[in-house]
Amino acid sequence: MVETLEQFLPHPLLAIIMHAALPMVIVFPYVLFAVWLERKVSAHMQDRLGPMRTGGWHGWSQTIADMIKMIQKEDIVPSRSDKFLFKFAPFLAFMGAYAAFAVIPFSSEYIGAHLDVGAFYILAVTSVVTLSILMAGWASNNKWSLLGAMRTSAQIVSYEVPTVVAVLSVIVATGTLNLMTISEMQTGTIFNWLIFSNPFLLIAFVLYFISSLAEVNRTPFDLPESESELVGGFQTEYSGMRWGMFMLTEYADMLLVSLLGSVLFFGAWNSPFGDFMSGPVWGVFWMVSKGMFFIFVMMWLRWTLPRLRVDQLMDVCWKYLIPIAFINLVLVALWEMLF
Amino acid sequence: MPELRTEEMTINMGPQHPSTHGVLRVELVLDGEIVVDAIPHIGYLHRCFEKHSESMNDYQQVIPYVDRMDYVAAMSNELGYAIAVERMLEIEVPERVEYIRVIMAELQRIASHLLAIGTYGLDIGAFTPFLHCFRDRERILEIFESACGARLLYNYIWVGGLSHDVPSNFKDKVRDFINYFPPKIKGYNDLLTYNKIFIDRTADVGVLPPEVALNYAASGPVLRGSGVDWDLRRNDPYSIYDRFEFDVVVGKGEMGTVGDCWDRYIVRVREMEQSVRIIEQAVEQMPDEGDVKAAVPKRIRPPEAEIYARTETPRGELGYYIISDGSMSPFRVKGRSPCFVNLSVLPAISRGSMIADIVAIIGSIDIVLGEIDR
Amino acid sequence: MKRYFKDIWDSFYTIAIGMGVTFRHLFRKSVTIQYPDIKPELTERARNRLYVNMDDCIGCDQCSKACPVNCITIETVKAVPPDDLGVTSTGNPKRLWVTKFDIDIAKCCYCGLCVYPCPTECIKMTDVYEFSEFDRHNLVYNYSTMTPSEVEEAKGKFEKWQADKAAAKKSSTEKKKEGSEKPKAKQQESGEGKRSDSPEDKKSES
Amino acid sequence: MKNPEEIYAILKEKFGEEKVELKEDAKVVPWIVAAPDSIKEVTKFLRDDDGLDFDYLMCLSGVHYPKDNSLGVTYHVNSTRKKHSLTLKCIVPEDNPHVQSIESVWKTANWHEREVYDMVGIMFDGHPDMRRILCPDDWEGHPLRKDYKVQEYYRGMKVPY
Repeated sequence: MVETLEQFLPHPLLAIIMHAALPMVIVFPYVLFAVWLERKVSAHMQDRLGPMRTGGWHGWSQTIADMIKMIQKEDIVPSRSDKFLFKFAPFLAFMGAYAAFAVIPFSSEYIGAHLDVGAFYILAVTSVVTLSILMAGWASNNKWSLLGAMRTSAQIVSYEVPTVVAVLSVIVATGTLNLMTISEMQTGTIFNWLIFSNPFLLIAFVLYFISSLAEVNRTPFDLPESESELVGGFQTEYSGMRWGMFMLTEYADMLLVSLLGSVLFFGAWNSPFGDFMSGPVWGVFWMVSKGMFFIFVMMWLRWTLPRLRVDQLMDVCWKYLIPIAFINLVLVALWEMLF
Repeated sequence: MPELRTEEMTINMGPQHPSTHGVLRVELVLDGEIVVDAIPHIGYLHRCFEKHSESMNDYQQVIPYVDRMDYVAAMSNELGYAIAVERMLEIEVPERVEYIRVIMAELQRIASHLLAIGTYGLDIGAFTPFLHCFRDRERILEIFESACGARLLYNYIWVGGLSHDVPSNFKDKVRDFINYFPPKIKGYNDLLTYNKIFIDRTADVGVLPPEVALNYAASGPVLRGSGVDWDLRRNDPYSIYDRFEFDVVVGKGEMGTVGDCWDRYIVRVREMEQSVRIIEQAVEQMPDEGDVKAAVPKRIRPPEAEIYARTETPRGELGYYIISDGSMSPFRVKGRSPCFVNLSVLPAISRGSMIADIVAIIGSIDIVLGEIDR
Repeated sequence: MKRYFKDIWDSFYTIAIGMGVTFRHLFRKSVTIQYPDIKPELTERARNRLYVNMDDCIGCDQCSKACPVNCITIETVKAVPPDDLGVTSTGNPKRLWVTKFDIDIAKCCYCGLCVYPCPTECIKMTDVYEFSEFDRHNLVYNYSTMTPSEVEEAKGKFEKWQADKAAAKKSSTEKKKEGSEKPKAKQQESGEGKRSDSPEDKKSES
Repeated sequence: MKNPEEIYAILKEKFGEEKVELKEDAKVVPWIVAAPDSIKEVTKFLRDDDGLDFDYLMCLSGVHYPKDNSLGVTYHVNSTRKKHSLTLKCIVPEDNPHVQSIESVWKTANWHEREVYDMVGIMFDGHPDMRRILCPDDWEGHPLRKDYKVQEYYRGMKVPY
């Protein structure tokens, strides 16, 4: 892909930048759409209509207007905060989320970096988000923010274990860490997808989905923000565009885990109908629509469920998810050995 | 290695906080996330209700102020006040008025409980039940609006009667509502009440034992949630509540201990069903004809006397201690507000819980700051 | 151990039920309306902005007394014999110039208590609820139809009349050498001094 | 179920006439006036006596009687089991308003007494936390006294706006 770009562009560096910026083409419109969708989904689940005015049809441009508003807003930095960390944290958060897109195979032709340790890389680089949240919470010099930040680090560190083990189940089944290779292995019809290849991978997927919810701080695991307890958690002191960056990160993270889920379990960019509607461009379509489906499920869960308490969150992780994940890993391995 | 130094953190929850239901400030002393002590500070919404009442030049004028005490259950507040003054004046109100009052008070109870369980869901983190509750509460408000023209602060129940007669289609509207509403309760139960996460969050949290509840003079769903079978509508009947058949719902500790947050919550849900029962009977028995203003006195001048009259509002025992010096304006009006008393339990039941539990406990007490601070 | 699996089962089962509820609602018709485009129909008893029909106002001050928040301010001047203010649509004779009739609608608590005592039904609550203003002072509504010069004129006439009357009385007392009681209507002095505390006075004049 | 007269008879026997006094001529319900320095004993007896069993303090209010230059505390107590209720009063002079706290008898009195202190200015001896509850801590005066004049400025803010 980089090579193709280099042919058209005057300087190789430009080609690399172009190449790196490509996921942005998906991520930005996606975030605008997802925020709108979230509002619509929540509204209709609550017998409301949601935004209806901006832009005409069902308020489609509401989030664009919101973004413009956010950019214009005053950049408020608390006077007693750690200024540098406070200002830097939102960008670091987005960096962490965006960097992970590098190894997501959007289509058979496009992957940011053809890493052999792709899955490992994603798990590692998403931890940057934790760091930034901790930074934000600490730098705000606000006790609520600090509590939120502490909760986040505890939560994400804990939930990384079941996530990793669930991903490991897939890796045991496929024998590679390279996400492109994993995607290619699932070519064919819907039955070639990994989720159907091994019954225990279904459990692995459920585990992955639950713990990824916790990783991206979505309800029922949205304790870092937990609006009704910690006001806004680590975001309490943020406003305007800096807050917007956290919002962007949250939604980008959602997309990331959804895409990773579809790569690992649901055939990545492969069409469910074999050769029908398949190809590099359809690949992007399938990838994004699979991702959107999981995002819809996340929204659906969010507007259905209450929130867990901190100790229960840890209970769920250490008493339920991790033991089950490890047992499941053994079972996956056994299945792979036997069949 | 030297021992790690830890210290308690004091943190202000409120006065501006999403889960304190208004402007309550709770001073939390925290050890990590564990609450060592919770000290409520109130008074941010103090509007001198009692002083205002003394300066009114008519007993009737107090009613708009009474409305604003518990602004989500204004009808019940008015009813309590009207009953207190009527007892001082020793006037009997017409039969039809009594029925309308009961229907209104029970509709108000449903509306208020809907708000309580909706916002409780919100406190726990579930957003959707909140709006579903509002959807149904809206129907009640519509009935109120058609009767008196206001949706929240009614000024409807007057001393000796009502401000308006109910509209001609009132009975049909109420019947529509009581047919519409019970299936919706199942929706709330599916969505929230029996949700595992919700149960985990509320069961065994903020346990208020019955002796403590009585000693703190808690009332309403808070007292009944602790398993004390005490409802003024049955135990000290006012108006015409002795004519209706209904059960007093008490907490049984189905999901945990008796007196936990879930019990207080479920008492409210089940009380709505009982209120529907009362309304059903009242609508059937209500006479069609009758003047609702017959007993409204032209000038309210009670004899030199004092009275303490109490009624069961959605939040508990609302008492009015009124002293009259024989003049047109009250000498002293004290509102014994249920939330004020119920909230004083908070420090006793919140020690040792977590921050998230504080939110659950405050929500389960179902406070309205307008009534606490008056 | 049984409990462990029951917990897991309960979690999934109840979450699935909840999700079923929300999913069904996803396709329900919404209950909200698009407010400024579609306006809810208010009931006829709707209590919103106060309106005063000055043609019918006799300046009796009943509404102001009934108001629990004192948002109505009324000042009146007695009309003197040559001026006849006519009668209201309900047939009550008008005897007072209403020089000031201010309602501070920002203070108003929409309780409707002022509506009931009005003898001529000229103050009422309408169904207008959109009357926000940028400046709080714009929320003080002046209902009086009199211009300042007219107010001055009425006041001047009244003072003159009072002076005449006093002079006439003086002369009459000088004649009769005994004090006559002031008729009740005369208690209705001009402006600020007119607020008496017992409602009987008001009744007599209305 | 006992009426106030019967309760009074029991109290009189226990405490003597100088401590408790029945006001029979009161309209609606008669009340008992107790001495401010023995209210704790009286209420404790009311709560613990098997025949009386007053377990529920409904209301505790402070009243200012400007005519007699005195302040009063009114206790409305109720028994959830015996189903009777009683009105108790304590009258103290305006210049030395001290009443025993009954916080140790009924915990609910804690906030009520604070409110009475805040609003009427009666000191409750033995109360663990005698602070203002509704007004700010540094507020001047007790608003529910009939001769109360609102302060001009509160921390530089004009009060009667």
